[in-house]
Amino acid sequence: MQGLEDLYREIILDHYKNPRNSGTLESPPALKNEGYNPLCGDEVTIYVNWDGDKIADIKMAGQGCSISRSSASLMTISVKGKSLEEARGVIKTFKSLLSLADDHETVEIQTNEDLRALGELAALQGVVKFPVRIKCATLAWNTFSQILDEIDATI
Amino acid sequence: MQGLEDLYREIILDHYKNPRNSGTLESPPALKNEGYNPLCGDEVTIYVNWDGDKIADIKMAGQGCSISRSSASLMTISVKGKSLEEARGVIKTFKSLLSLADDHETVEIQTNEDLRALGELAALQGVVKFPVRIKCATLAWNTFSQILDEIDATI
Amino acid sequence: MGTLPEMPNLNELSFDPKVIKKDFPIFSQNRDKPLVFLDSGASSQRPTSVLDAMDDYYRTTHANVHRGVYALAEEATNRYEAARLKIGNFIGAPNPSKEIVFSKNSTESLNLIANSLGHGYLHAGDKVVLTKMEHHANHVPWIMLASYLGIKLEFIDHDEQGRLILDNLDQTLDGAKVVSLTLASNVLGTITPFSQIAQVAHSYGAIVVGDASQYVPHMPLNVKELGADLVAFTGHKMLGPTGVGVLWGNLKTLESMPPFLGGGDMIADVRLESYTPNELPYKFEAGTPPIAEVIGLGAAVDYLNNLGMQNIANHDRAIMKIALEKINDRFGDTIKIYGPKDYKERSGCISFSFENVHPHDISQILDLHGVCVRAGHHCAKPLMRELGVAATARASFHIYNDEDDVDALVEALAEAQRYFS
Amino acid sequence: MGTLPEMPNLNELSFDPKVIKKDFPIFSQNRDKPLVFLDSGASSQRPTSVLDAMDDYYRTTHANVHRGVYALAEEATNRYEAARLKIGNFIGAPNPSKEIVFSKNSTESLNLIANSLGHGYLHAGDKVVLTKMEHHANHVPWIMLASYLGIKLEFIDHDEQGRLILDNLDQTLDGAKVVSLTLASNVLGTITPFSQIAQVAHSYGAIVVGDASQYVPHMPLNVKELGADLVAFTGHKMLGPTGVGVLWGNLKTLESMPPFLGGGDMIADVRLESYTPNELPYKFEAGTPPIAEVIGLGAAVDYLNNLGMQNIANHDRAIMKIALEKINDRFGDTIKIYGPKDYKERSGCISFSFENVHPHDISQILDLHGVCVRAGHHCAKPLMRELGVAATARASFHIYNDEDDVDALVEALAEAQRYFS
Ligand SMILES: Cc1ncc(COP(=O)(O)O)c(C=O)c1O
Ligand SMILES: Cc1ncc(COP(=O)(O)O)c(C=O)c1O
Repeated sequence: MQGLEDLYREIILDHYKNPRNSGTLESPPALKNEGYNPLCGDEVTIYVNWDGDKIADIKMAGQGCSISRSSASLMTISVKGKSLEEARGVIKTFKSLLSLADDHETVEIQTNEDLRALGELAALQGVVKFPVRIKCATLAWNTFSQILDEIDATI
Repeated sequence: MQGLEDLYREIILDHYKNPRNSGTLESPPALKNEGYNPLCGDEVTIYVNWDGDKIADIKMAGQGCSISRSSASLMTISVKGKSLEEARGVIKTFKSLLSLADDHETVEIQTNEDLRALGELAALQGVVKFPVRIKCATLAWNTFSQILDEIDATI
Repeated sequence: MGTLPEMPNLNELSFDPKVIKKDFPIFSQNRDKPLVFLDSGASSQRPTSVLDAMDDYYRTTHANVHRGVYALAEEATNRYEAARLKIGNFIGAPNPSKEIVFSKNSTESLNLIANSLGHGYLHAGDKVVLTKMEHHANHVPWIMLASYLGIKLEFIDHDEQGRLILDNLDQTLDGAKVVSLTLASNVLGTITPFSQIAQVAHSYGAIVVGDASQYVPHMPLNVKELGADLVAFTGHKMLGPTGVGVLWGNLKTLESMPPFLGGGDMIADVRLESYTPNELPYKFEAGTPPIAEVIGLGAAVDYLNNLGMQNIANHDRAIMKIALEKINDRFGDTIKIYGPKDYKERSGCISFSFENVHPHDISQILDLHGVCVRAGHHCAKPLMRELGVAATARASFHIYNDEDDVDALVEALAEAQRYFS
Repeated sequence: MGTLPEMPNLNELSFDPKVIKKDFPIFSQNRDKPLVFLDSGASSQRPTSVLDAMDDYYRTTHANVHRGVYALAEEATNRYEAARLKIGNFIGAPNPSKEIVFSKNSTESLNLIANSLGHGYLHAGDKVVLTKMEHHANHVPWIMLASYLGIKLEFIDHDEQGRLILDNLDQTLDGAKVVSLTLASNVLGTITPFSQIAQVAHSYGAIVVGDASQYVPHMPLNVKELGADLVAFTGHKMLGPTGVGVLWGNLKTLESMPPFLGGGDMIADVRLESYTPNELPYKFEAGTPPIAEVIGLGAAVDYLNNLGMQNIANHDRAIMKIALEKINDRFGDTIKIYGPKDYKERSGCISFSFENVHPHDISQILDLHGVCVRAGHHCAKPLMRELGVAATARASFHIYNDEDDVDALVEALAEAQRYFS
């Protein structure tokens, strides 16, 4: 089916069917935040164990479509073990990938080289062509981002 | 000006410039009722002295256009001295003239003979062609009609 | 609310959806794939006659209504008020010139009701009864009122097929001051036993409100027989334009209700610190109304009348039967269909889900086949929660849909299932 | 709100009203007499481009917005949201995607404000300040709130020329929690010193509301410079369709306000007995919005931008000057003109009366000459009472009006005067 491969890359289907870091963490101590997509009813809950320096563990739970779940799964992989600053960098990169970053925050992604550096995350780039699904792709990220703000406030 | 004579018969202009029974009656004892035309702001107040048998006196006051004032003036003439039943008859005839009566109440007005019998009231028939002005023509009549209801309730 | 005959198939209908499609310009657009529009439950398409009525109004007679003495304004007012009578007659209103109030959509009509009843009629502790399958439009206004006034909400339950459970109706309705429910569910397709509930509600002195948004587009409605005191519906689901909704009420109820929005046209008089409301229906129509939209809705009603609402209801039944059969035949246990199993108990739409494909993904893949269905919570989140899902896919139908559309849906669904298996 | 140059005559304008007329189909209709439309203050006419934008939308891309995954729904949503940005940019909104809320008209926008501020922000005894020249739309909602909540209304006075008196502004605004006033009077034509009042109001911590219904159609508006927290205006007076209004608010104020109408789209979540509001602007847009109408309003804004709002303001001044001069020249003391004597202090309309001819009769006779003017209280009864009249006649102008229209008005007025003398 023409057009479909742009959206549903193999990586996405794989992470949809076998989401990584799926589950919950005991909260507290884990930080926890829920996100809704009011347009479709999708829900995601993100759990983070912050050890004072880095994201020691992260889990995701909830209901969602292939884009929303695979994006959440890919996110957990890309931020696990990262420092606050590094995690924010990943978010920025992800938003740039979907052309969502504010101008001054955009990370240039121009070459295939750049995309390779992103690793599996790059699979989500096809979502750009399907604007309605962008909200699906960003749900987990926005929910996670609020947890980072919370950590920030306690440091 | 074509069309204008239908609306502004000489009788109407005469009653507009020199309204009959213009003024107020002391109330009480006179019955008094105010009417508004919410669309244009016209106001009329009708005063009635009821002597137990008939309308002994009637006065009109307020602000209004040529149609509204002349209609009020013509009304006062046609109902002064009339009994309750007779006054209601005049209202019915007037409404039939403007094609406003409920079906079962319509008084047939078909011949010139009929129109002559109505006297000066017939001058208002031209208003039918100007539906927006019908509210002007009926304002005083509806206001008066409510006074009749009041009289009715006390008999 | 006459009885509706069983319809064996689409061939016996009094009109042909393929011919009907020609009246709707959106189906004549050049596209990669023909448009299979199965989202009329969200918003229907419009025939050319509706677009022409609005266009002609703007091109020849537009002026503000109810205020002008000049001929143009008078003609605009005449067209506006003629549409009111037409729409009133369409639902059998005894006094169409006074009982039909125009709003911007069903949502405003229902908010008008809740807000107005909240000023004088309802007080803290009063009971308002809804169902658990209401659209947010007939649910959130009452939640808001509960938080402002302290009224209590109670709910009529439904069974696993989405049929309202009437066993302890008396207990639920006893003491209710308002009972407000849908005539047809926009998710489950359930046609509710509205009149039966209304009768019991009235025996307890409640005001009965009907959300007819999904009913009026598909079935003949006669408010004299319905048993509701107030009814809301919306233009854009019944072949009319966006931006116009309707509130019908019986004279007694409407007269007892205070105004909702304040402004021009709804007043008889205004002083610096007080006002006197206008008479019905203007009391509830503040400001410049959706003039062109009301005229467009009048044309939509002409179009529906021309086909005949009973014939339209027959088509609704027929396509519901065919669609249920074909979907069940093809997908068997791998699909979950929500709502009544018997097509005779439903109208307008079919909600469903596959075990392994999320509704979003279904809708996306269907779109690539030119098939438009809705995926989401359908503005009925409490119902979704009860069904245990975040979203369903929903195919909904109108007079321009035929068996080919159903086949296209089934084929595309099979493709989606394959893709994600 | 830049300063506007004096305009000596219509010949120096950057556009020719006679050419403009060709864009507005209503002026090309066959009629006995050419249409001299001088009632744009009640509702303007629309250019073909606005009608085409709506028609094209219905014919090619209609589907409900914000809910569909399929391409048609996405395109509908894109057009709807693009119009939001366009309209936001038109008034200089810093965050157009969040600060522009669509309603059905100014009246709903103003009711939204009063109702929402009435839930939490305003309490019994609080002071709300208006002027005595407000349209009922910015007056009745506050009267209703006064009767429900016990807030107190106070009024800024005006002089005999209809200019607001600012002498004791501090006293009037001290302690005010809301100050709500028009930017331009729909009766007197007065341009109010809005920004000056807003500044004082803000120094007392009030929320400042602007009714820009009569201002936006004629003059460039920049909400960043205006000093209002909330602004309402309406589509049908600015070349747009009926059925759509706008509320602009700064983020802080909008975020602090609870929702008005409850229903679909305005929620983030709903449970049986509670709900969570959606983010801005959707929190205030319940139900299916006036989609085609918003898109039409977007096209109207394109048309206005194309001419340039500063050029339109110049035309407004020029025609106001010519009309005042010609009417005064011809009728001298026999006519009473309301509002400021200096054309530079006014916009859009001229209200007047003759001693011996009632406005209804003026309007009727003018109509027979093809000249459309309004006669009535113009939804400003408190002002009428103060002026000591039940009604005035009002000629109001827009970009398609030229000197010939003024001449036709003057001739027809002379005829009316003759007829009733
Ligand atoms: C100053 C003013 N405010 C508010 C309104 C109300 O506008 P609408 O009827 O479109 O709600 C009008 C127009 O009638 C007006 O002139
Ligand atoms: C049952 C029901 N009620 C109310 C509504 C609200 O209609 P609108 O969005 O036109 O206000 C809808 C449609 O969305 C509906 O299906």
